[in-house]
Amino acid sequence: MATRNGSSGFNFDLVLRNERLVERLQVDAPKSEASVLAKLPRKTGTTIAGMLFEGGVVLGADTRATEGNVVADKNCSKIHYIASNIYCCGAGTAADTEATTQLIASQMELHRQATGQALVPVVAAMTRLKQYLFRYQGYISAALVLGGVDELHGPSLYTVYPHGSVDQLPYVSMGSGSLAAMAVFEARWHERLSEDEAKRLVYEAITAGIENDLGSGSNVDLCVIKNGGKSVDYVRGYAKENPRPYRKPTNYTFPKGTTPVLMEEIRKYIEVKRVVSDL
Amino acid sequence: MSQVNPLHYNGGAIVATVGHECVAIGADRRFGQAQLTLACDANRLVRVHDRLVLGLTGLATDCMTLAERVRMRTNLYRLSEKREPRPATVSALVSSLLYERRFAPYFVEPVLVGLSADNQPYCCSMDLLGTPMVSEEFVAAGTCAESLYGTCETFWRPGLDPEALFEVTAQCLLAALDRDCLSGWGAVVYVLHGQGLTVRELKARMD
Amino acid sequence: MFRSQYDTDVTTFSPQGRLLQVEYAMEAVKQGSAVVGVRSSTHVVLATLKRSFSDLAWHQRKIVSIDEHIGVAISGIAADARVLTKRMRDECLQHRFVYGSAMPVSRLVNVIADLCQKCTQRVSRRPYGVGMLIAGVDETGPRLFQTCPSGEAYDLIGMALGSRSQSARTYLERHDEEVSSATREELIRHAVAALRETLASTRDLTLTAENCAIGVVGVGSDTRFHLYEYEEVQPLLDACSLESSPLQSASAGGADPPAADPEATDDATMQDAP
Amino acid sequence: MAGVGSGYDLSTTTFSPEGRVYQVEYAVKAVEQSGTVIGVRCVDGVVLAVENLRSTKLLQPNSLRRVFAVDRHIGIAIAGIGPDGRQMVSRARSEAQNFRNVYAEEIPPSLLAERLASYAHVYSLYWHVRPFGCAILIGGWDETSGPCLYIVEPDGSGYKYRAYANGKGRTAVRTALNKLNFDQLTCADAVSEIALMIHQSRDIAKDKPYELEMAWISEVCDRQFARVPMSLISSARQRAELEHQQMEGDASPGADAAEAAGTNVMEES
Amino acid sequence: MHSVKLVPCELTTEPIVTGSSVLGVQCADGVVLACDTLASYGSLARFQRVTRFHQPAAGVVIAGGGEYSDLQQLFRITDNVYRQEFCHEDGWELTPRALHQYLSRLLYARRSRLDPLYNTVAVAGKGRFLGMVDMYGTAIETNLVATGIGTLLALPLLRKRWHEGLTMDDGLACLEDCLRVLYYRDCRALRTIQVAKVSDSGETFISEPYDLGNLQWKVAHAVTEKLMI
Amino acid sequence: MRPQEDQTRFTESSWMSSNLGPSAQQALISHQRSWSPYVDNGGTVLALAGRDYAVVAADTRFSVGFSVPSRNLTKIVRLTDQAVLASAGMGADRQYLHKILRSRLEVYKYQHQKQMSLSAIAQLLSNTLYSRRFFPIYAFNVLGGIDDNTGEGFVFGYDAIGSFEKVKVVCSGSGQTLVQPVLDQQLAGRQKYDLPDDQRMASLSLDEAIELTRDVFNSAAERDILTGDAVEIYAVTGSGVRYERHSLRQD
Repeated sequence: MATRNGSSGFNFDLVLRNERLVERLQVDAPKSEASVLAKLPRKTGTTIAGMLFEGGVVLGADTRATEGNVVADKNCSKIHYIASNIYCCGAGTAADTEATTQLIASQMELHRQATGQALVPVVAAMTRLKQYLFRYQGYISAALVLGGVDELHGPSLYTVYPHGSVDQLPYVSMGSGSLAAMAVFEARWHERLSEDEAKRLVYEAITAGIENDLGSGSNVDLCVIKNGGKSVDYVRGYAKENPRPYRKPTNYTFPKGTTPVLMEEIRKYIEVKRVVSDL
Repeated sequence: MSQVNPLHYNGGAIVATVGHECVAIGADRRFGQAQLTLACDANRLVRVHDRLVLGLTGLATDCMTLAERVRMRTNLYRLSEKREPRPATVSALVSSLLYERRFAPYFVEPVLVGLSADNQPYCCSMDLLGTPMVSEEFVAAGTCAESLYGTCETFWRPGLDPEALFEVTAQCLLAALDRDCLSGWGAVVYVLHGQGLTVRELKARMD
Repeated sequence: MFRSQYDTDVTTFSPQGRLLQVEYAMEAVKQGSAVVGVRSSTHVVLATLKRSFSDLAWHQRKIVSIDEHIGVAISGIAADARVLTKRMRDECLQHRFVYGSAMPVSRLVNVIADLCQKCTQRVSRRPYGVGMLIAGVDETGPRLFQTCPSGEAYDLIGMALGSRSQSARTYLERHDEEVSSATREELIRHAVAALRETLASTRDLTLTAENCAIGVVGVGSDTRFHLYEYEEVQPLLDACSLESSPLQSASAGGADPPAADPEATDDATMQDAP
Repeated sequence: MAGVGSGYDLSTTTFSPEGRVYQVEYAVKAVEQSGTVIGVRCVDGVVLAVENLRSTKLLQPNSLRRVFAVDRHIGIAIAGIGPDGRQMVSRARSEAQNFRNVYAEEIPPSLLAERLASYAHVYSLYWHVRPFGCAILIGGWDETSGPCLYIVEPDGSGYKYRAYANGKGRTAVRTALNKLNFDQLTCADAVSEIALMIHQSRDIAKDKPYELEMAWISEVCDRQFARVPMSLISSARQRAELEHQQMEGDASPGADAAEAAGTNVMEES
Repeated sequence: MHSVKLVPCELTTEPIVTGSSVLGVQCADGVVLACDTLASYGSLARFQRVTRFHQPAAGVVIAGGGEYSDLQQLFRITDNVYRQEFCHEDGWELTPRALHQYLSRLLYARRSRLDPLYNTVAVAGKGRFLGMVDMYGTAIETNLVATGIGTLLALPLLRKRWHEGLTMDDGLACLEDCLRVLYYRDCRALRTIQVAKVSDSGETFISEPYDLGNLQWKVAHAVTEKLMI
Repeated sequence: MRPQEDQTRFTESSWMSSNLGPSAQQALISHQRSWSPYVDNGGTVLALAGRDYAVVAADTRFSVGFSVPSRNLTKIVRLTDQAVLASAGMGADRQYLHKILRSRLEVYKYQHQKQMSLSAIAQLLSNTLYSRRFFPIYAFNVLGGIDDNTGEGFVFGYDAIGSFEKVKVVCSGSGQTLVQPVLDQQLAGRQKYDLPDDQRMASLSLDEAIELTRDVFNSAAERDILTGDAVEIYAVTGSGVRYERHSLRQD
């Protein structure tokens, strides 16, 4: 529902305002502008990983989103739908991974209908992602692990970097916990992995990230795509090994009236024929 | 964060918590410019309709602009759909409004709470670029978000009834506000529950 | 004969190659009130006779704790002792700061010996007029050392310093086998007995809780140097006086002639810290 | 000795009319007061030995120290005033350390001797200090010339010796040292020789009981400083006492009374 | 505190020739250290057969990463410390823990003079002692040591495979696996490594540099076939 | 059919540096950055006092950037039987500070033949921190203990250069903003606006205080990535010091 005459994409109206605004605010505490704005958007420290196996691909991700050193979301989902046979894990700026994958997911659906294929080729999604990210020269900081199965090439696994470059490898990991995950892969990967072996390895890789990298934590989500892309097993919370270990046995009680109230207004719902809003 | 950050220039803090078939959202009342306090009756909580409240904190001018654009889009929605928008719909709307300005963002941290027709609570917060975070527990935004996370993490419990949810939310909000110099000066808590919407103005420190 | 010319500067050798000022400094040690140290295979005990230079005054402290595992009995000019003991404490703290473990007793003694020696080779200052019995326990077991103003240091199984300490030394030399195999209680009894030897029989001075202090350190539960004073020392003295009779007769009571023991040297300004 | 009591012998900065500095000579006298100290350079190493006089039975056996390690390949024995000697030892240790920091090699004993000599010499120049009352026997292993023995006297002079003795029994020992054949003498033999010499040099009646403290830098302990094993020392000492009694028996009494003029065994360094 | 250098001189504070990770594991019967024998000059594998181990005395071994000239200086300093102990001859033994404390004071003092030794040092000693000191002077006694990028790549693997009864041989196998992963992924790593073992009772063994062996490169042909961008 | 081109305009503004991908940003900054003598090793410390006890607690995580070289480095030192100190911030400065304080306490014991009192220790710590006013010790201290003549529990909160305050509850370190409001509400009763100030203090038993401490540390570990692994709790009472250790989240 474009409200402006036909323009779409990003809107840069406030660029100059924001620049001047930040400069004026910095008058008393001159901190480099980069660090102020860089810290604002929610970042996913993240450990994401993917691995090919005989006949399919496994994707894994942790579920922690951080704002600086504070955990904003303990169970956010980092494995995004691209198509029925393609999923994509995202690390970096949460908004970018979310929006980019949604944009390309919609393009893939249009592409599928336009070409009449039953399944979208994974390489198509990869190409759109990399071209999109390349166009924005890394400003859209989304580091993606793209996995899927199609009739064209069978199981495929790609990583797409924020600047638009792509790797195609049998096992990959991204995010701040990628080194921990990669260590697990390098230590135990071998050819012709079975599905269970691959799932186990990806689970252990993500867990290594969760335990050793402060930017990753909470649960492990796994997504297995196999037999030609027809069956997808996306398990949210495949492993929940970091519950809160202790809570005070005697609960905090706040009896009615603990908080002094100045004014109270109760507005009952009534059956309304005509919809009214006081905005 | 320091006052240099546009999100904290005018101050403000919002917390939203989920209870049993009810949801609460609390906000402070301060409007200021860095260390200066100009008003203590700022209203951050915008009622899209009686089962959906949108809280906006951050740069006051952007909050007002975003509130107006949401009002316009929801009115158009009502005209075309002839029904109230569901919470998830408004959350998607706000998210796309924010992400559209990815490279020149509104300095706003929205918090959206709603109650579906069958009283299922909906609670969501976003960062200034519109990353949706739907939570079944609680969300926080504003200058003392960290303190709010701390108090909610300790005091909140699942399955609270509207009265208990109000008390927990109020105490969490007040405890956090009392440790923050950019937010406070009064507080209000909305509780959405099956029967309606309860709005309570809290007695808070005015310093 | 020509002693008068060569005994004023510490940096002057006498024709016989002796440093008379250093020897006179050693005399200062003999003026101090008696201190005794004895060491067995498991413990080290220091026993000291405290002197008060007027009825109104408190008895002067003779045992100073240096670190958890080291204590020192001093004889001679008390003020000099204060300087040295403060330096010893700093050395122990520095060692603990750097190595995170207790300082070996012998290493501490060498530091003090070097300090004393430096004063015997320069005119700028007089030698320290104090002798010390350093008792401690470390990885090599219980150790007893003596330092002199000359910078000499001796590793001992027993020693006595101060006025009329010769009689105590004779006692210790006569009982050296018993001392080295003594248990903790026996060792304390030997120390007190040796200390009693130094009490000139004529001046009917007896060991009381007032004028006697005992320090004990050893392996096992005694690794922390413990100082018994005032009421704490009384039980130890009582225990000694009960069986003191057999020990008493054994020593021929051959105290050396009561040398005139001027009170002077020990009365250096030393404010007491009860 | 005209200088005694003439006022010319009160400071190192005063020459007597005959051109002698008496204070330094008195310092040398102080060296002769201590127990006998012997250093012997053998074919396979250097032995340093000291007769420690036990002033009291209360001393911890074998605890008296006059021989010290300076570096892994150098040891120092002190004749004379112990504390003065220890000052020289700590100076020697820092010299060795400094050399190693600069050249990453072990300091040649000759260079150490030279540096200690100049250190001691400085103390014989100024009025506000006094000369060292000790002589230093430096035994070490030089990479090129093998085992060597150097001596530093209180006046700051340094010499290289095949064997040297000082302290109480120096004259008797020096005459005995002359008789040794240094081209075949091994460290082990030297130990027993030294034990005998020290025992003979003592005047049984007058002298206090003594302990033998010996250390060597020899092939036995791969050219590093080490203490001579106590077993070796005590067996050497027993043999010495036996041999001494036999010689005492057949030789006319008072054989060693004559105060033969001690001639140090010099070697052109 | 030592007064900071008043003379306005610029002290080198960034490393030039550097050693990469050092790994260490405390086992039931002793401690094992391992690291490669590379000293990199930036990204150039400049010196490929250096030893980053040092044994100043029986029963203690130290190893370090970071600036190699500082590491050599550290080795010299530990030699001096043990030589002084030799000369003291007083029966007090500088235990591995005492050396660990000493090094932490040394590095802290240098850091406080803003003239740091740019190293992380691992200390392994008899009595199953394993400790680490970072370039700020923080002393850490732990059962697993991984310095530099090893903290990111090797520590996760070591933490997964470590257990109480681990023997030294198994421990060494663990370290070798980790060094293989480091060789794969750390571009400042080398396949020639050196190992040090210090048994509980103090026997010390420092190996000659040897090749890691059985490196897996099977993934290579998986890369070439499929690359179709 | 060519896909529609976005008319996006790039403005080469200073905005660029604020929006580079994380790795690029790191590269930009890393080689300009000269070596800093400081590093934040994270961690949270807390001290709270009751009528006759004081609780001092700290987590044991030692982190550098996003990695955790050690999960078990204590932040607490027992200075005397009645005073315990916990310090968050930089590990090396903490170890130095704790060693220095222990030495100073020994010297005090020699001079006065008794242990240093809590208030004397508080002043000593302040002086020690201020002595490094122009090269600060990067440690955020909380000191807790028993006042030796009244037997009442007290705690002291510090900044890095020694300004301190005698209070009943304080916390510091990376989890401070998370934990402090909870303690205010539960212990200091700061939200009881109707009550006068001196009646707001809750009186908790020692066990309740320890329960609260464990709970707030668990909350901190949930939300602060630099806090976790384990929490050490020292309970200082007239009769001595009780030590407890409980595990926290490891992620």
